[in-house]
Amino acid sequence: MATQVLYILFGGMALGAALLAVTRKNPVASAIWLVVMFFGLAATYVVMEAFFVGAIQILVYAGAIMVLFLFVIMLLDLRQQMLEGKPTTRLRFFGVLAALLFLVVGVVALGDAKDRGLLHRAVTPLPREADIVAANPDATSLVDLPLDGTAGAIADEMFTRWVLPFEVASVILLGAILGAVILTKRRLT
Amino acid sequence: MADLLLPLASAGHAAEVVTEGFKAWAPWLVLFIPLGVAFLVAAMPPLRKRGNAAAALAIAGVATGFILTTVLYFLPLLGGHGATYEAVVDWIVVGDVVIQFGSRLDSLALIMTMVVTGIGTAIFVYALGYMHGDPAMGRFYGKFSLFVFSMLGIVISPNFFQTFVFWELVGVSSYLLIGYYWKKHSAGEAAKKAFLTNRVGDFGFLLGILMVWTAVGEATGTLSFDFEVIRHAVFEEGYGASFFGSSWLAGLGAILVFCGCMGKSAQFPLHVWLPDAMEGPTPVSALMHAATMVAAGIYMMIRCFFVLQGSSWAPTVVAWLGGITAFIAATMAITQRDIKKVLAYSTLSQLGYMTMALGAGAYTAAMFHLTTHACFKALLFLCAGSVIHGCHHEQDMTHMGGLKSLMPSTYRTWMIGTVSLTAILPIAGWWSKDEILGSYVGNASIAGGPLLLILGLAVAGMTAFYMFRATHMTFSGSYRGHHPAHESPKVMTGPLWALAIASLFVGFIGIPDNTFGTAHTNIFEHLLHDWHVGESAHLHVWLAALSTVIAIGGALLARAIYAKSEGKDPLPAKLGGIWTLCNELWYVDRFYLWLVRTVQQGIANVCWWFERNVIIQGAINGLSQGTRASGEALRRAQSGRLGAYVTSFVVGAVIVLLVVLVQLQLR
Amino acid sequence: MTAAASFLAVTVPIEWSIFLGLALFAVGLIGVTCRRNILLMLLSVEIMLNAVNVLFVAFSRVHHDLAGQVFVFFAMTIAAAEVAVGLAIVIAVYRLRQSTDVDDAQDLHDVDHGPLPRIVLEGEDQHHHDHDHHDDHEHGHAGDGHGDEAHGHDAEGHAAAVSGEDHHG
Amino acid sequence: MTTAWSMVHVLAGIFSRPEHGGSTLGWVIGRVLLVLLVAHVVLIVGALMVWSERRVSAWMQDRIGPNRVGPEGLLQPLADLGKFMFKEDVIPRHVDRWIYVLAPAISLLPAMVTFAVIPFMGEVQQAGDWTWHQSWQIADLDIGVLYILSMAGISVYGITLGGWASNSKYSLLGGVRASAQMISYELSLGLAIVPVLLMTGSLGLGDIVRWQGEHGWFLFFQPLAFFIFLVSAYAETNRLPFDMPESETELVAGYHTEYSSMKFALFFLAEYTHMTVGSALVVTLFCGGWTLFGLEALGPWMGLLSFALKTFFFLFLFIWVRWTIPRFRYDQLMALGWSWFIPLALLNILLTAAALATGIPALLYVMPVGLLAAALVVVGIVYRREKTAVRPLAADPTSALWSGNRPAGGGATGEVGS
Repeated sequence: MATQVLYILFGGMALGAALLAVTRKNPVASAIWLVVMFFGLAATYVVMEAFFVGAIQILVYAGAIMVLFLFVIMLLDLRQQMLEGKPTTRLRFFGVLAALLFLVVGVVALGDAKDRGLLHRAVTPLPREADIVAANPDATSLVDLPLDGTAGAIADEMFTRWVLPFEVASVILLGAILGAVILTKRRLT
Repeated sequence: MADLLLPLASAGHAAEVVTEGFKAWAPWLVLFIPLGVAFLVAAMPPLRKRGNAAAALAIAGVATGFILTTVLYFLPLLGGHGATYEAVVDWIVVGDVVIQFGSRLDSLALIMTMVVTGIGTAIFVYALGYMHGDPAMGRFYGKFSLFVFSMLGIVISPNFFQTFVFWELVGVSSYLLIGYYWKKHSAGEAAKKAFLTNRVGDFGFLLGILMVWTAVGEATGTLSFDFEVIRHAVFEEGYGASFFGSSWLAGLGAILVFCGCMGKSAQFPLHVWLPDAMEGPTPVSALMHAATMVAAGIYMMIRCFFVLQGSSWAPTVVAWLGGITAFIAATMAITQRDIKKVLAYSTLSQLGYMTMALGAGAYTAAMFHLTTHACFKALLFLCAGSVIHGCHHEQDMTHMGGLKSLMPSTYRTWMIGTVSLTAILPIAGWWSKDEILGSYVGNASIAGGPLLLILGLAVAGMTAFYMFRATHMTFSGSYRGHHPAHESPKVMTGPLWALAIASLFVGFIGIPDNTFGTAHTNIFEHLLHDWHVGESAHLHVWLAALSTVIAIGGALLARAIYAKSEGKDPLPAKLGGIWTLCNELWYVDRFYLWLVRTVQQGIANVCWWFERNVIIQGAINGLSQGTRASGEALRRAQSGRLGAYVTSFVVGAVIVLLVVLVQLQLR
Repeated sequence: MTAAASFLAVTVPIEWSIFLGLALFAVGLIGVTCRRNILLMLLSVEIMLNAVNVLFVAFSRVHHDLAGQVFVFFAMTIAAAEVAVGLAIVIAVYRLRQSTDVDDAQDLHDVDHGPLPRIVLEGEDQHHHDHDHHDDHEHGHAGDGHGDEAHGHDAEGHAAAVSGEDHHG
Repeated sequence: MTTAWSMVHVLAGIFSRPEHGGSTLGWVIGRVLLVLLVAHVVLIVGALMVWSERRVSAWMQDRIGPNRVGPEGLLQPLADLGKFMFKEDVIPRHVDRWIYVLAPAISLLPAMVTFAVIPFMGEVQQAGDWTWHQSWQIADLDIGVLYILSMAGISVYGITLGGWASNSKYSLLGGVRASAQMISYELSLGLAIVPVLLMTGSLGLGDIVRWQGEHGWFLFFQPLAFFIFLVSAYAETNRLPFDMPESETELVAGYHTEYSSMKFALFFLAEYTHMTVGSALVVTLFCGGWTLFGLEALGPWMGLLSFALKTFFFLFLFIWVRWTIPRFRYDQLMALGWSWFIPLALLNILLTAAALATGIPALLYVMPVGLLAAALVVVGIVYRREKTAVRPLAADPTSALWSGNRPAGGGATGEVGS
């Protein structure tokens, strides 16, 4: 019960914040609302018992990416840019229409999938600590116990099954760093 | 067919197989010493410039090979039975297909190796005198060694794949050797001709190998190039029948494999390169056209005789091709004035004999003739070289004559070689050629067998005729040359005598068992213990007598015409059109020329027109114009507004989603 | 199971997560299509990425397969890289245009570049050669025009200059 | 102290986790009470810090400091509070109102919530046949360190937004500086912790403290990491010598120039709370948390005492450093972070990983000490050089970021502006 309430609360918060983020005129306000959205999503992750993801959601998105955004907004001093020119009404109309159509199509597909019985499962809770202790009578310490969704479990997965993507991601980051440095250099000689 | 196959199947596997220790690896030594010599000569300029040093190295290399092989061969024979030496490594591994590299020295390969290295040694020593003073002698010996290496690679090869690789290497090194006098235009042309003609044969060979390969895979379940596996497939797995269920395809595979032999061993209709290859130095001709390159084709066919045996009709084709080659080459030889050309066509003719033997299933006879022929043909070529050397690079026989007294050693060895080639009892050639002709007596497996026998006898007569014609034109009468002739140095006559002695006696190892009524006089069949297949050679007294009479008759006819002719040839006037036909080489070369100049050029012209007008004008320029036009039409869509791009993208994506959803609903 | 555990253990239906993802994605779409400020477009892209992450986590939990959560990690890595490069581009564009409005950067809209070169075969008439040469000449001018662009500030003016040249050609 | 402890102990006994025999409601109420308790303690400590900073600085400068309100001036924070409350709350017209009001609260919050995962004492826990050391903290998250880093990451928002919302150039520059500085030092902060995590094998702060109780403090294993973490923590809290965002001599008061009354007080309090959190973190991660060389076995109160004393020492260190070391120049600050701390931290990680992988324990003891010594020598040399060579700000590549569209390089390179 509490899980569902919390989920709706935080999910709704994320959704509302996202809507506000894309509709604010002030870029800083947009950024702040987006941070609120990140927190809401992090909370839904925690409700879904994906603790690690929740933590890095805050760490990476709120702590790094959005700070970078804010930094750039301030650097460019976009206060004057708040009065941005309106896009042609036709374009805006098509944009909103397309997005709404997408949502409708998605919801219809979701309903369709549900009718076909494809969604019989739900996000299930983790076993409690006591249950794990009961299920692993041979373990001598809590550290030895298999816990789903924790940093250790994800690390196991990431550094065994997904170690190549992990390394590739690091290379992508390196490329991004170089790209950013080169792009922001004042003059390329 | 089956009754023929049974004795074939029982051949082999009698010998002890040695796969470990120095003995097993010694063949590698034999193989790679010449390569090492070639590499050293290529890599070290001082060596290349000092011809004698390179020559010493090369001679030492090939002689080592000869000694090593001989020891390897006779050691186990002392113990009563032969041995097979096998040393292979996995070379290419692709999935289930394992291709090996290495050596499998059974008795056949051992004999062949001995022939190659033994005659090679003699020729290498001889070349020391012949090439004396040539500034590029180092290069010559380097290429020579490379050639020997390539040839040995074929001989010891345990599978088709390695054979093909070295097959091509032989092609390359023969190209290098034929074109040795590369500053001479005709030499370059001859090298090209040899190479291209061989490519035609090699292409068929490659197709044949692949056909056999797939068929063996079909029959045994394992894809393998290995000769033993193929032999097993043919004799025990019903390869001929299961060749995709078609005996026609089995024959085609055999003929395609034979195409390789056709190229290398210069069988009709790919024989045209061999006479031109005389452009190379005479030692090269001797090595290439007696013991090695042309023998490679025959050797390969003996090595994989089971491929031929897998088909019912292919042997007939092979036999007839051999017969035709033997006959037309003999007719061509009669009309030649160049002493080396005579020998070249003679080689063709003798190779035709060997091919006839292959067709008749007399593989031992083919191998025997190959061995004896290697001895006396090398001898004859070297004699011719000696003559050319003595007459200051004069090759035209009409400018020779009277050399009997001027070059006595050369004359005597030449006579031994001639008698041997002419096949007069009891010198080498007689035994082997008679064995081949004997294989046609009472042989019903070849369509038109009796006709081929008559053809063979006719060729025997012509052989005697053209050889004695050449002998009389060269050695009888008085000297007609422009420069004073002289006998060759000892370093050249030495090998001549060695080969002459070999030619005198090598025939006696193959006296058919029934000759003296006692068993086991046919040492050759014993030597070829694990490869001798089919029935033992049988001496037919009437045939022996007939062929000897024909040969002597041919010789006497030549003597009557040419002994006093002093270089003038009365035959063209007497024979007229037939002479022209033979002298023009049966118009085969002209036909090929026409094929290339007219037919191929015509096709090329059509292609050129097509490319120019359709592909470039139509397709390429059309594409560019079309792209351009569509770009012109579409560039209005490039508004440069990111929002518009994104929106159209999203709209498109939503449409795709809708389509998918509707499709899902409809299903 | 204790009271607290049962209090917390009620499950969340998967379709809620799917709906949340869909809705967030749609919101992001609206942002990307309707905003003209390049920074806000980037922000909206982040929303869309997060929408996908929600689905990843939800399905990961449903199937008890941590691959989904690992992929969220990767998605965040890529997002970080994307933002770093994207913001660098924003700064570069701002320096050039003094604006973050995407509609101020329209250099890629349609420009007439004149006729293209074509393959001319040996032995074709002189006229084509002439024409080809002419093409090269024109391209030389076009190249100069692009050189100007690096210094220029007004995209529209530049486009006009190029098309003016075409009229000469 | 003992009284306070017995109260906590009773509460803890009643409100233990349901799995350990407590009731669900009791557990929830207990958690809430614990949260309130910790929050208050932190705030009170923050307030006390205002007093102690003034006293200590006075002592260092041979003055007396506040000593009028209450015994030894201990009630001075209360008086200050009253003063702040009754001051006029000015909201300038040109500010971005919403964000302007929110910013002080945003800046205080991350520091407060960080305390949720800091273990402040330990005791023996039992469940069935199981016996283990339990760290007392509000939530023993298994991702504790990540949580801390997350909170450190978002603590920049308050200052940045405050600076931006004020709509004045000093504030804006302060805010921009703050964001750049904190992003930079967050990296070295995070990287410095990694060796600790490598050796512990856990992200949970409780585990880290227990590991140190069993094996020894990380201060001795990882002195270099400790040093980097400490200095980075100073930078993260914007304390001298890294108080760029509010450096009086350059930016008047930086991000809080436009603030007054309680809003300013909140910023003020946030800074001291950050200091408290930073000290507590240093203690937890590197100085054994509530352990004290086995003395914590005397009872949980001993752990609490040990934790408090260590934290107070580091708080004192904060003040000590502030009044001892002069402010860094901005380019020096950035160079220190990017060119020294991050590479050193990476090297430290590499060496630690190598030592762990090779299984040579001696490396773990010898290597970090040598690294620290080498690092200190290098930093000393660099600053000796930096002190003598005064570089013009324009030559600094990062200065372009602060100067809007001013061309970099000034023309020294012969480049003519287009």
